[in-house]
Amino acid sequence: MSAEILAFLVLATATVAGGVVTLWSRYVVHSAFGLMLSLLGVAGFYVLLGSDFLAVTQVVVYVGGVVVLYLFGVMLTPPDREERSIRRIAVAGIFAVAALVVLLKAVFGMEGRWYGVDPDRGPASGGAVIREVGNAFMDKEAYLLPFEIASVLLLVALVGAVFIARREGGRGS
Amino acid sequence: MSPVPLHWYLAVAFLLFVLGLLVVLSRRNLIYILMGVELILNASSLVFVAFGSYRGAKGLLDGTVIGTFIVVLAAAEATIALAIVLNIFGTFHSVRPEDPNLLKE
Amino acid sequence: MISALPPAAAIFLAQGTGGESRSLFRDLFGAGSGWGSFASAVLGFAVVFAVASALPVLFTWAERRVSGRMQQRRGPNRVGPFGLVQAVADGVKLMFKEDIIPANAERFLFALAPGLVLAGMIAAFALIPFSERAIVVDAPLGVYLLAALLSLQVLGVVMAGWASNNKWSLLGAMREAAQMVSYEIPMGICLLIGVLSFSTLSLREMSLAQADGWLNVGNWLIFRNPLFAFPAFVVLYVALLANTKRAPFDLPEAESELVSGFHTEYSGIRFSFFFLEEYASMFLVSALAVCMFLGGWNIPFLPGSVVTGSVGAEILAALVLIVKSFALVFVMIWLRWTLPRIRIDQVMNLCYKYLTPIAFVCLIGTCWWELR
Amino acid sequence: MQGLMQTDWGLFGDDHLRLMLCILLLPLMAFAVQIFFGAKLPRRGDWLPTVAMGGAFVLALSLFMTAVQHPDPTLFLHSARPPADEDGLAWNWLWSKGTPGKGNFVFAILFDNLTAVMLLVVTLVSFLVHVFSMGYMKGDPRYPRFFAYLGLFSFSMLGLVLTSNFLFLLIFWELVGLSSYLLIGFWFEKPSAANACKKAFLTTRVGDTGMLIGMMMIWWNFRTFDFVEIFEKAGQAVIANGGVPPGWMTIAAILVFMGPIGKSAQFPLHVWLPDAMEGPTPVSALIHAATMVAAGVYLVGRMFPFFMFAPDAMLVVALVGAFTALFAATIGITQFDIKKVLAYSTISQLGFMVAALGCGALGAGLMHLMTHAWFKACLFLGSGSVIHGMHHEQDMRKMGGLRRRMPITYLTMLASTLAIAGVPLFSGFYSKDAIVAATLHPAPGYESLALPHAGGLLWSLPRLLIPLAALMTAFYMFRLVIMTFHGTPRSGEAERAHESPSNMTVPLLVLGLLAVLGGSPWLFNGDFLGKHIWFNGLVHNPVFDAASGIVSFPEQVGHEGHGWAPLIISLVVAGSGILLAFLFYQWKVFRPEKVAAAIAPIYKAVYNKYWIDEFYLRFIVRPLVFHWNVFCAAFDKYVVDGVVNGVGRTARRLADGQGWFDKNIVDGLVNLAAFLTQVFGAIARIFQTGYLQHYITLLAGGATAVLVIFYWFL
Repeated sequence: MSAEILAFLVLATATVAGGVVTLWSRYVVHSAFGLMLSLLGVAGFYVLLGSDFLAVTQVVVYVGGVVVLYLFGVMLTPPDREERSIRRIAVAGIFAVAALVVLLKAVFGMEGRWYGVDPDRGPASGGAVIREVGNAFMDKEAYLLPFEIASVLLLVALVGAVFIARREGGRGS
Repeated sequence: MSPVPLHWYLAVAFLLFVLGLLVVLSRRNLIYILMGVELILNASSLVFVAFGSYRGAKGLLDGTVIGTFIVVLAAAEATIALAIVLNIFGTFHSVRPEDPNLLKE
Repeated sequence: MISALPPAAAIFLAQGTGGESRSLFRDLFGAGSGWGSFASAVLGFAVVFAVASALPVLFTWAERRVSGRMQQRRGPNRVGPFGLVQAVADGVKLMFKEDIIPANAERFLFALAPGLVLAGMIAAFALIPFSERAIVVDAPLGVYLLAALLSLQVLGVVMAGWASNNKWSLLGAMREAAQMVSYEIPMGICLLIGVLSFSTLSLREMSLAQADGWLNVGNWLIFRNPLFAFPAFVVLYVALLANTKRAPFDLPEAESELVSGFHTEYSGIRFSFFFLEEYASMFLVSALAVCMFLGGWNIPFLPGSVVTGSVGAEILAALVLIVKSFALVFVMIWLRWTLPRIRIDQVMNLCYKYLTPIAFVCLIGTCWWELR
Repeated sequence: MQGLMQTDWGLFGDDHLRLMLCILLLPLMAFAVQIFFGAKLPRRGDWLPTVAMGGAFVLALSLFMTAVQHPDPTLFLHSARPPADEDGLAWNWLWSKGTPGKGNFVFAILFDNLTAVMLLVVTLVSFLVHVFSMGYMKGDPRYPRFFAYLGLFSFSMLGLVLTSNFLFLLIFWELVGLSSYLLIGFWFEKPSAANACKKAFLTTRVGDTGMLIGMMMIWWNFRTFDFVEIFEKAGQAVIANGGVPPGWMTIAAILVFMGPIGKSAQFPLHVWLPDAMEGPTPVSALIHAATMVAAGVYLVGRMFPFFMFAPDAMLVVALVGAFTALFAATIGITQFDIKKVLAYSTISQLGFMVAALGCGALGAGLMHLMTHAWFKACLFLGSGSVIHGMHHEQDMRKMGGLRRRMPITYLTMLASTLAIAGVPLFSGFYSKDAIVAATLHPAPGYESLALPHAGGLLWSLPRLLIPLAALMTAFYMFRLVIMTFHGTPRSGEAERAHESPSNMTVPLLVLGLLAVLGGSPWLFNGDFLGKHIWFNGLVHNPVFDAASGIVSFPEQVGHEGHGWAPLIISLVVAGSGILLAFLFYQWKVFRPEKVAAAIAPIYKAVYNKYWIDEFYLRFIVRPLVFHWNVFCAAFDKYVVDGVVNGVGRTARRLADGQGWFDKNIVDGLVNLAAFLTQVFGAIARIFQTGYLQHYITLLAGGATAVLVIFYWFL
């Protein structure tokens, strides 16, 4: 067992465990921390896959930003200790498991249709160099347009969030 | 030293996706639902990066870029969605998705 | 032991992002993936943990002495020469004190939080280039990774505040979170100025690039681009001050209001983790500012070759960096005992209405400066 | 563009037509802007129509000079109609036939010397009235609207003058009537003004009805409204009838003449004009002295070649004109309201013109139109100035001695009075002299037709009436001047009267100058006495060639003079009229009151305007209204109600059938649609729970199903 496989197993455990906690916990805060664990695990996966930049972005934006936002959201709403409804989860589970089965079948039944992907070759060696990622963002031939659209999206989200949040006579009125 | 097969990553991503889906479907709190959406987004991003990485350097670059866009999207989504949730709470004093029903009937 | 897990994972993470980098420990264990890097990660963790634990001990003594001077009293001077061992004694005392967990606390999170807080700190230490080769991990993403690790602390603090099941703790934690998330904006922009100027994210390459100017200071960022980098440095310093919850930005643990903020319920070894983190982060952010703006390990007026080459030279370089960082830490202590605490709205005003616009102006100005 | 203006006028071309279009459109533009934005413009927009009219005047003057200076002007420019390919500045309104030109309603410009004279008169008087109104109407609450109406009137009048088509002439004719209605009733708060404008509109409409019938007769026979074509067809019709004009043409001419009777206030439709003095005085000057009332004279002049085919109709014209001239003059002697005197004077002078036309003197009639425009506009504006200075006091008995207080007004009015009285070397002298000459030698038909001189002794009536009217004119005009300006003030207002501001006196001075010089041949050829009827050189009488059937307008050679008889008659009547006026009113040798008492019944009749208004009211208006009411009531009861009830019954039967259809078939369909909607809605409602998560579940299930189908079945 190589270090990589060990790391993978540890991260997989963390990721799935975080997801389960998110699903199963009785406190929203626990769920948020479970989400955090899961996101950190995904960041680890990115490292293993060679995408350092994305891993760090994941940590900065998701763990340092989005999860904190959720925590704020949790703190600003009343404690909600809802009972876990087995029935609801079971009903949803039918769909979810069906989806899982179909997805797995879709992937594992994909003989000869991998489009250049070699599932046994391993991650790309050397990883994604940050300079190349930056060039890809700024390349007219590559991702410049989506990049600009994303920047506009962020601006819109910023303005929109401010606008929604500053609504007159909000809670308590 | 054998590398980790791609299918392992995919399996984890699918599991994560299904967990997110379950959260979205079964929880009765808007904040939970948003968290489930985050899980789903992460799962899809992971699939992108994993496939990209197993295609080689160029594929990894594309996977990284798409993953970055998903992160951006998720950040914007979380911001707006949480603002809306807080507004809903301010109006209806509830974060249950079924409570804002002024338009119903 | 749960508390120790996250730091180790963080080091591993940092190590994993190393890529094709050069570092002392990688050289020792033979670079590459696999068990070698794991072993180097373990060793790196050990070294960094040692450094990161030792420095706060020194700083607590220094703070007490400096504050004593400023308040016209002596400060600790009984244990050891000049009272130097006083801090060690305090640490030992803390370790052997009873570790109290409140009855209604979330035990797991309560235990995890200090480790999480410390994890980011320790991992961040691995990224500081003490000299050209004395660096645990020379990540290509250096500064970016550092910022990510700093932002991780917020979660630990919120976790601690919530797990304590104490209103003061929770309030302090939320204040902390709001303050840190806000001040990450000017901080990130100022860090971006350094990145722009040197066209690299690596702190080691930044330090290298600042060698050999006029009198060996001309290439330091604040002198190279005095018009914009110097204000940016000031902004960064203020933002880092807020990020480390130091006075006058110490609202999260304002004694007079919140007893002790998010770590009110902590005691013993877990409290020492927070304590450690606070003082270690003072050094960390100072070192970050030094590496980016103040020439890193380079000595003024001496040629850059003095601090490269032999092992002795590298130790000298490390000492230079530490001295420069100490200077900044001293300013922090000085400020703490000089300025009164400011209100939360003033904190936010300062961040959004002054520091962020100034930082943006500096960023645009630097763009012009570099393209000029 | 060639073909449009292929005339022997080398310099007359496309640009001139554009100028005419500009003249027409400038006031329209001013009106459009003024009516909507006038109140928001600086100075409430009065400068806009004024400047527009000034521009139009300059353009008209240049056209007039072109027409006057040309050595050999052709009167009617036959080719001023649009060419076959409808290229050019003609606007095809209605096409009754596929071929262009003939019998179609085309708006085109017909420009001849008649038009040139009228354009000059209308634009100049209108411009001066605009300037005068700036002072006179100052402070009126509807000040901008007044200027807008003036613009509308000017546009209508210019269109009337410029059009080549009888139908468009009618349209502009009615537009003139409309704007006159608006302007007379401008102070509609006064009941008298509101009634006056209605009266003017309705009275002229009586004449217009006759004119419309005449137009229809012309259309019926000629299938065209184009003036030039009408004359051509008339000539051909005469040839076809064996050299004798068909009888209907006489009737048509008389009917068409009814329009001018109404518009030019001839007996018996003159009653509206004195009442129309309720309008603002500038309106009286513009409409009731210079332009609109002259439109009737202009129409007769325009249709003159047609009238010349019907000497009997010409006799009617001459008699109506001559009688009106005398009849109105007698009333004018007795009136005390300064504007009423001028109104009856206007009617009288219009009678002069009409009589001249009836006697076949086109040039004399139109020359008097022009000179009358100058001095009568001057008189009206002068009276406006007096009224302004007297603070809206119009009774001459309360005036007197204004000569010193209003010297400019006095001087200009005196000049105009001398002109209207026919004192030699003043403009009115030349035109009145020509009219007297024309009545002495009436030539009401084409010589080439050799028609019997119809009417016989009746033709001597104008010879008698016209000089008598001229004498009275001199008398009552000097009565007006003496009562107003001479002697001593007879009221407080007269003592406190003041001269008007310069924007009122300057138009007065201009018009006064024109009253002196405006008819003098000297102005045109530097000769004071040489060519008495010099105007005939400008406006040529038509000549009919019985052999070819062509009406032409040759330059006349025999217009140097007409002997001493008319000159002596003119001098005698003018001198005796003035002398009488001075005897009565200045030197008080005779007492007017005593004379009035001596002939009390006659005086009473004249003073009450021969009770014509009362006669109309008693014998026309009231019976008409009464019988009309009775008739309408009966009509309403039996016909309208019957129709309504019949329609109601029918509708009810239909509705019964439709109700059954509605109840069983339409409702059935509607209910079926509703039922189906309910069924589908009930099905759809199962999925429309309103619960977010149900939707997501469905979404996930659907996506899964798609994938299942995709991977297992495809």
